[in-house]
Amino acid sequence: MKILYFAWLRERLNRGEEEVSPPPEVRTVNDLMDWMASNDEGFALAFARRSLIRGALDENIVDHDTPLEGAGTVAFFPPMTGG
Amino acid sequence: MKILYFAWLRERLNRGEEEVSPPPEVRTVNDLMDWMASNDEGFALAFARRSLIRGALDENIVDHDTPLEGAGTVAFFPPMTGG
Amino acid sequence: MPIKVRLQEEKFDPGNETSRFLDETTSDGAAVTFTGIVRSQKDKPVISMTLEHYPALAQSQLEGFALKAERRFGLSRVTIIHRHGKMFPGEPIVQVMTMSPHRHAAFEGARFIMDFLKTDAPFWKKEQTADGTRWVSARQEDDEARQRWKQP
Amino acid sequence: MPIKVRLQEEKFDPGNETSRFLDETTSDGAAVTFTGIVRSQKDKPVISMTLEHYPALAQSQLEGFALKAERRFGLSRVTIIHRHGKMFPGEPIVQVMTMSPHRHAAFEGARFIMDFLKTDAPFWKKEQTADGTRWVSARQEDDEARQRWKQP
Repeated sequence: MKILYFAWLRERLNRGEEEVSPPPEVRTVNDLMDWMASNDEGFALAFARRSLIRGALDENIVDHDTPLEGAGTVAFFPPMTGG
Repeated sequence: MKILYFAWLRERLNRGEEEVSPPPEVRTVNDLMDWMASNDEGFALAFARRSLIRGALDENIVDHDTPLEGAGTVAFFPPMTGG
Repeated sequence: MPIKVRLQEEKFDPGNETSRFLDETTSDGAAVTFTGIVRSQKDKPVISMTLEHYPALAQSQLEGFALKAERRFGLSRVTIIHRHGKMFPGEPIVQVMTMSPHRHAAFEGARFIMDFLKTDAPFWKKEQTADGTRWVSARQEDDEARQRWKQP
Repeated sequence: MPIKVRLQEEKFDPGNETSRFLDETTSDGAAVTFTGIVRSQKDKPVISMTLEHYPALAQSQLEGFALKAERRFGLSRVTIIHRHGKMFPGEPIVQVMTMSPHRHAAFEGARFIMDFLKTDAPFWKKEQTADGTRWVSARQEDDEARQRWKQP
């Protein structure tokens, strides 16, 4: 599974993407964030305020409780500020 | 006093403007229409449905009960359809 | 005063007018352009359209709408262009352009001006079709649109 | 499908884009163009702005907003242009153009698209000022503007 990071999340983590292989008990977007945070202090800090994090699965914006269901790409990013 | 006519009012009356000298008892826009209609059958027909007529005094759109108060130019026209 | 009102018989180019309007600023964030175009529908083709107008009153009414919109919505600039005389399907009739630091103000200002322009600016449309000519009727829904702005 | 979405790094000319958009039609009566411009305020001058984006998601989100607007308001055509990368005050960031037989639909469609674009299109602004760089914060009022469209 590929994870993408954007904007200040990307800067804080110091990477724009990475490959991860979460265990089967990681079922939802929230589970994925918990699992990443438990393995990586930098991730835990950057993702401390979950209300500021938005997620997308295979180019669809989703809520945090959405099941991953074999998604190939997960993206995390802050609230959007385009236009 | 000059009167201007526009659009289908102008066409029905077959004139775009005329000079008139109403007597002093003609005080309002409505009075002017009544006075014109009493002297001119064509005018009476064209102005039969007063709700379709709008008036302006010296380039200000006004209600029919507005006093003429020495206006130099009165304009009559149908509901507007610009834009 | 950053308000411009132009009444003209000549065709204008909506894109060029937009460029000119935008080129005058660097500090504002949002611009809205409304362009009204002569319509021709398949079921009743319009050959041409003639707009009669009352020049002095048209100028003062449009300036008044622009000024009211500027104050009410906090616009930094307004330009209104309105044609009169003969025009053909696909040609622009009217263009209203508003500029503001915020997009809602720019949108609201342009709508406000168009809603008043439709009912309270002295222009009258006459359509030429294969069946002859006819004066276009005022539309009830245009009166209702203007009325909305009078509610508190 | 009369929907066009363009993401690009290059500057675009809002007037030229308006002309191109309008030149494609003769049958519709109302066109609205919204242009968003990089702002710089006197009290906090912006030297430049960099927009990061998520290309595939941006394309699909903007196409989705355009399609929803087209259906909801009865638009005949929609074009959205959004830039990414580095840009400077006075330059256009985004342009949304809508076409419809009726002006209310054209206005509502453009507002709808802009309101969703502000909160749900994956772009992130970073401002460069004399004091350094900072990510622009999302604004509560943009969330509220989008929320309005969800009420029945």
